[in-house]
Amino acid sequence: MKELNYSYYPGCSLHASAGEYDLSTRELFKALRIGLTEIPDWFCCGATPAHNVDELLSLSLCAKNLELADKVEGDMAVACASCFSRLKTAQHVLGESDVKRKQVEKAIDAPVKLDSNVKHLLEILAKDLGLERLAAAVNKPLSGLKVACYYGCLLTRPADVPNLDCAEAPTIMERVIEAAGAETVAWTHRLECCGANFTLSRPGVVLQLTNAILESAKAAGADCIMVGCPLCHGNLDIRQKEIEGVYSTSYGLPVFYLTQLVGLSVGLGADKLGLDAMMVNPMPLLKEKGFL
Amino acid sequence: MKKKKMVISQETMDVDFVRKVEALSGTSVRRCFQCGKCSAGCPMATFMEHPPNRVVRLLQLGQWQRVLAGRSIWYCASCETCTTRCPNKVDLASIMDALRKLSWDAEGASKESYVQLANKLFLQNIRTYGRQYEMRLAAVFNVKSGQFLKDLMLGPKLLAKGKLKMFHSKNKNMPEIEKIFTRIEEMRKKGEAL
Amino acid sequence: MSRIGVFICHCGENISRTVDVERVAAEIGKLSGVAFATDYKYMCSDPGQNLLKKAIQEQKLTHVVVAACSPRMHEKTFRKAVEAAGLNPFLCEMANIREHCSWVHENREEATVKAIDIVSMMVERVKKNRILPGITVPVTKRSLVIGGGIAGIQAALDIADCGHEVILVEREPSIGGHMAQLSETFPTLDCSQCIMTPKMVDVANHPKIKLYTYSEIELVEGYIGNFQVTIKKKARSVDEDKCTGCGVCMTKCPQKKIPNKFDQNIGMRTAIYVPFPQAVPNTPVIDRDNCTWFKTGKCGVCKKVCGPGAVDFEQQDTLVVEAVGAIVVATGFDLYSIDEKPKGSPIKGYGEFGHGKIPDVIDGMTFERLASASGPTGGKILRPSDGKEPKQIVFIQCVGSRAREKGISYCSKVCCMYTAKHTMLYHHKVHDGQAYVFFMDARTPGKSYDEFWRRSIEEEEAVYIRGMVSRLYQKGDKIVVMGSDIAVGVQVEIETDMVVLATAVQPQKGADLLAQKLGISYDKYNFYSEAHAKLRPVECATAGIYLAGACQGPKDIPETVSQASAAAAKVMTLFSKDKLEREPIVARVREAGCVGCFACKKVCAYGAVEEKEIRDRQGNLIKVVAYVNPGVCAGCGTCQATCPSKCVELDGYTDEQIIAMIEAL
Amino acid sequence: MHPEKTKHDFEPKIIAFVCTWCTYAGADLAGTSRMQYPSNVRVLKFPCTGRIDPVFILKAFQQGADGVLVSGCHPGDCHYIAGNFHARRRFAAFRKLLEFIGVDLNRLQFSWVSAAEGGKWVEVVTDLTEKVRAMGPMVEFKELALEEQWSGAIDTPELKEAYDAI
Repeated sequence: MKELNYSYYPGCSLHASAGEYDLSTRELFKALRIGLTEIPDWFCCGATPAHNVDELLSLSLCAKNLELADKVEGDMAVACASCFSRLKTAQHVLGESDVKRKQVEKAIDAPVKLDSNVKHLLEILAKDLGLERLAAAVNKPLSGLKVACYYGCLLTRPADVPNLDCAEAPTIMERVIEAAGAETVAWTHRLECCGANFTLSRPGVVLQLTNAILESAKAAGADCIMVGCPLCHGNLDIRQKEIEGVYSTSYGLPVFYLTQLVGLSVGLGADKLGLDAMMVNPMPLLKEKGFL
Repeated sequence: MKKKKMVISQETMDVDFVRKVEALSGTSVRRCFQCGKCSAGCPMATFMEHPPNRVVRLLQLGQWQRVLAGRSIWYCASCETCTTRCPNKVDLASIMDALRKLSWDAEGASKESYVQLANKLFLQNIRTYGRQYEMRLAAVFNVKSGQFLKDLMLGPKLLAKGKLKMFHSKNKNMPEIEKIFTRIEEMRKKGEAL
Repeated sequence: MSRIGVFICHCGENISRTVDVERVAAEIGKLSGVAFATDYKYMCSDPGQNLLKKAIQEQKLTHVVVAACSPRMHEKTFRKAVEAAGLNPFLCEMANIREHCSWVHENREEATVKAIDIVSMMVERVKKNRILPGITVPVTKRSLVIGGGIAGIQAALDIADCGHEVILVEREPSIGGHMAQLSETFPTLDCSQCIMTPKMVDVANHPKIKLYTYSEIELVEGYIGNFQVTIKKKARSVDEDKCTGCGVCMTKCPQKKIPNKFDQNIGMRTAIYVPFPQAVPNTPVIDRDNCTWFKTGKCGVCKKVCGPGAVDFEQQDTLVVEAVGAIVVATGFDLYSIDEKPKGSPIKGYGEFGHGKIPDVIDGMTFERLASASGPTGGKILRPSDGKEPKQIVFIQCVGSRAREKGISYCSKVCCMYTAKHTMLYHHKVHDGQAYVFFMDARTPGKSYDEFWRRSIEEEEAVYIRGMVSRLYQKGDKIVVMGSDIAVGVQVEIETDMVVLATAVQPQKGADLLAQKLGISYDKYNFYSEAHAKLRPVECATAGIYLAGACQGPKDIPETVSQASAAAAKVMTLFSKDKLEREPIVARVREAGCVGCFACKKVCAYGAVEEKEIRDRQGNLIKVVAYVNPGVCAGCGTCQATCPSKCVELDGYTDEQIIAMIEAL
Repeated sequence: MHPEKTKHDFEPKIIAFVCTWCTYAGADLAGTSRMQYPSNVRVLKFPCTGRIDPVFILKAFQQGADGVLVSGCHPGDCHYIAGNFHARRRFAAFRKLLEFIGVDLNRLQFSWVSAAEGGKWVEVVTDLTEKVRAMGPMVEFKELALEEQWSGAIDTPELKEAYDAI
């Protein structure tokens, strides 16, 4: 079996508000014997704000990061859906437009490298490692846990860019977490937008959108939500109390990163998954289901 | 907003501006045949005075002033739902990006201070530190936007959970990042890029 | 030595006003080979033509050049006159000194010089002209019609009614096609089966029509007037001659739960079946994939109960060869499937509409079966999921059509009208129900069509919403429709019981494979291409093959029937003569030089180039050379310009002739 | 409109290769509409541009043509389905060859003129005539032809002797 080694691009959030995503990713990959080398001195991809107002800057930042990643062996593993989307979009746009590629090459003063493989963690687990090997590594199956997989916007959209899975009816998250022994629920809002970066500038909008998502997950009978994006996590987890207050309701839905749940199934302890960093306390649920 | 009569002539249709939008976004506004699917699925459409399809319609007529005077572009969440579902490959999300970019220099564009401020601070952070520091971003945003108490209750909780880093780490690529910013500024000055 | 006669026409004053015709005649008379040169006021008049004929005989002319108007005008006239005087018509050429000279130049000197040049060119050319014998091709006066839908049925009946034999081949066990599936038809709301089934019976009873159902085209050889078609008759497992159509086998078959394709898989059928009660022929077929006997070797109930002993488990596929002179292709259409993206389909799929996973989201054809009195619900509109009557129903137009990014950019043409019809049928059957239609544009060009659409809104109270739907999702037993109304500029949300998608009309699956067998061309969507979009809309570029119905592009019933009759008329034109005559401007291969590279075959748009084996007297193969079938060649000459060894020649436009013209300058 | 007839020192010889269905008919239309154009052009009719062998163009230049025009149906309108596409591909390659042997490509023009475009025919012919007139006579091939003649002439005693000895 070929050894799996990746260059790791955590993205800014994983070094800050999404520390538990970073921690659980490193621990899970260690447990699965997948090599992960953090790209030295990577910097911000520009995320949504950059392409929102300055596409050239956004493309240049991504192109520079792709160049940095090129120096580390292995495909590029990306945890954050936003970084993933930006890097993939940059590859796509620069591959299609000669004009923009030339502009970016001038901005970064280096040739643009487009051949490196940018992969989201989900892709690595589901395709490179494979669901069979993942299932074989599971020693504490998450039996009886009903998970609502939340894709959000950027993992699959637009149709021909990330190519992670079908843009409208993706199943990759479900397949991964079912391999870990959990059940998944069919729910209506798994692809709806949470408001993402409006969390800073327009929290009112975010509350409205996020409430609809939580409501839908709850109505589908989910015990918890699983995400692959720190922005989604921020809006669903950190703001959950606030939403409950504004809409006078109660959800109590823990929001896990995919690496936390998968990590749990391969036997990693709470300390290695950063479960204590979650705003909605998952402990009661996990104890009730007998996972801890 | 009072609705002014739209006088259409070759003079009032600003094709040059629309061409710029098309060049920046890499998509054609003429392809749109106004099916309205973008507006149907837009999570933010209820907040916009011009729903997405009408933004494209106004561009088709060269009436960009009407688009930029409104807030629609500042309410787009870049979720790409419109682009994904468009039957005609009109990349509306990129058109929105282009419009926000062009609104910087355009006369009469609405100044959607909060979103613009957040974006600006975000980019400044990259230029100064190479990476984002959410604590700093939020704090500066609150100070600059005058909402000192916004999300005040979240701060200590996040700190307790280790979610807000107080200090930034050194990034060896800082000079390189600065160069990227300055080179792009120079290119724009010379008119080599939009 | 040739004796060329040159006749220069004044065309009244049209030519002589600017061209000094006497001088031209004098100059041309000096050219070698020219035996006679004269000018005359009106060459095309009777006296003019008589002058020409007389000169040919008296002067013993071998070739003729008429310098007058454009050959597009009078070439036929003069060639006829030349033929009447006993010369081969292709030894006469025209020099155009009117349209290309006297009418476009004012300077008399310049025009005269140019006229001399033009006539000299034609003199040099005509010296190299050869006698070209006329080409005749025998015609077999039988026709093949492929496809037994309304298009094929109409074409077959029209041809057969004119007294010519027709072979009608249908892939399914019964003829009838999609029209037999429809409930009522726009814009008159007459019942489809009521107007369709009598025609089906006519086909079955027509003495001139030979019907092959459950059969497919295996191979097509030959050319216009002379095709050999190999047809595969698939094993029916029931002897058609013995079967009386009593239907006992079907009532006794224990396999009763097989989804019936004819009912869009909503209704069920048995393993031995006819697709629908009015099927023609009324002979059942055993579906071997689902039959217990064929799966396990046990059962055999049908065989036991069949009185006439028609059930035959041992039956094999058989091949039949038929000789025909013309082929009408009428293979019709298929609807884009709303299920998971089918392999090879140009449409990327509609995940936002659930990929066909929400049971009460159906397509238009399924709605037809629900609304049909002979359908699985007996004509009641009921939800497939729980059999309840939907009180709210949403129709969505342009699913797959007019969506170049999601697959196909063309308009499917019939959806606007059939959806208007659906809203009416729905309102007639569910009086307290409400229909909503999401649409972009209503396309209703047709007799009484727009009135019909307006009626659905004004009288049947369907609510039309201009705007598309972004997403559908199941919420309890309702379906939530997220749409927009672009006229108002707001998002629209409807909780409905049922959704009907007007899915795109596409060519039949395998349309490309059939086209390859027939040697006809097709577009990127696999619709068959007509020879000329405006002037030859029912003919293929391949001579002797005609198109009818939706295999050429989306069409409604009136248009399909018109085109079918038009195709039949074209077949009748072909059959009106015993032999097919055509202009002998065709390519010819010099076999001695041909190296068999077949570059000519690759560029020939008509498939006229064949491979021919050259053998010595002992029968040993010496080489394979190209052979141009004069019956098929259209005379464009592309092969000649392409041939690297210069071994193809287009009669009438040989290199010799053209070089002679250039050298005359 | 009757343009002033001006005398030119040099009248170029233009040969046009056209297809019978579109451009020939277009030229006919120019005639029936009594449009005026320079009389320098000589038209050769082909069934289809697909029939036009590049050798004809070379031959035309060799025979003293100063400019050559090739014109057929618009792309997609070919009477013979795709003959004009074959022609286009062939001439795209041929142009490179002409360029290589040193022919000024401005002397060779390709265009699409439909049966309805009498005006366009006039325009194309007039433009080409003016352009070639400005370029002057095409000497290259004519010189070549002269050279051939010269080398073929038996004009020295040595040659004559050798010739007689055969």
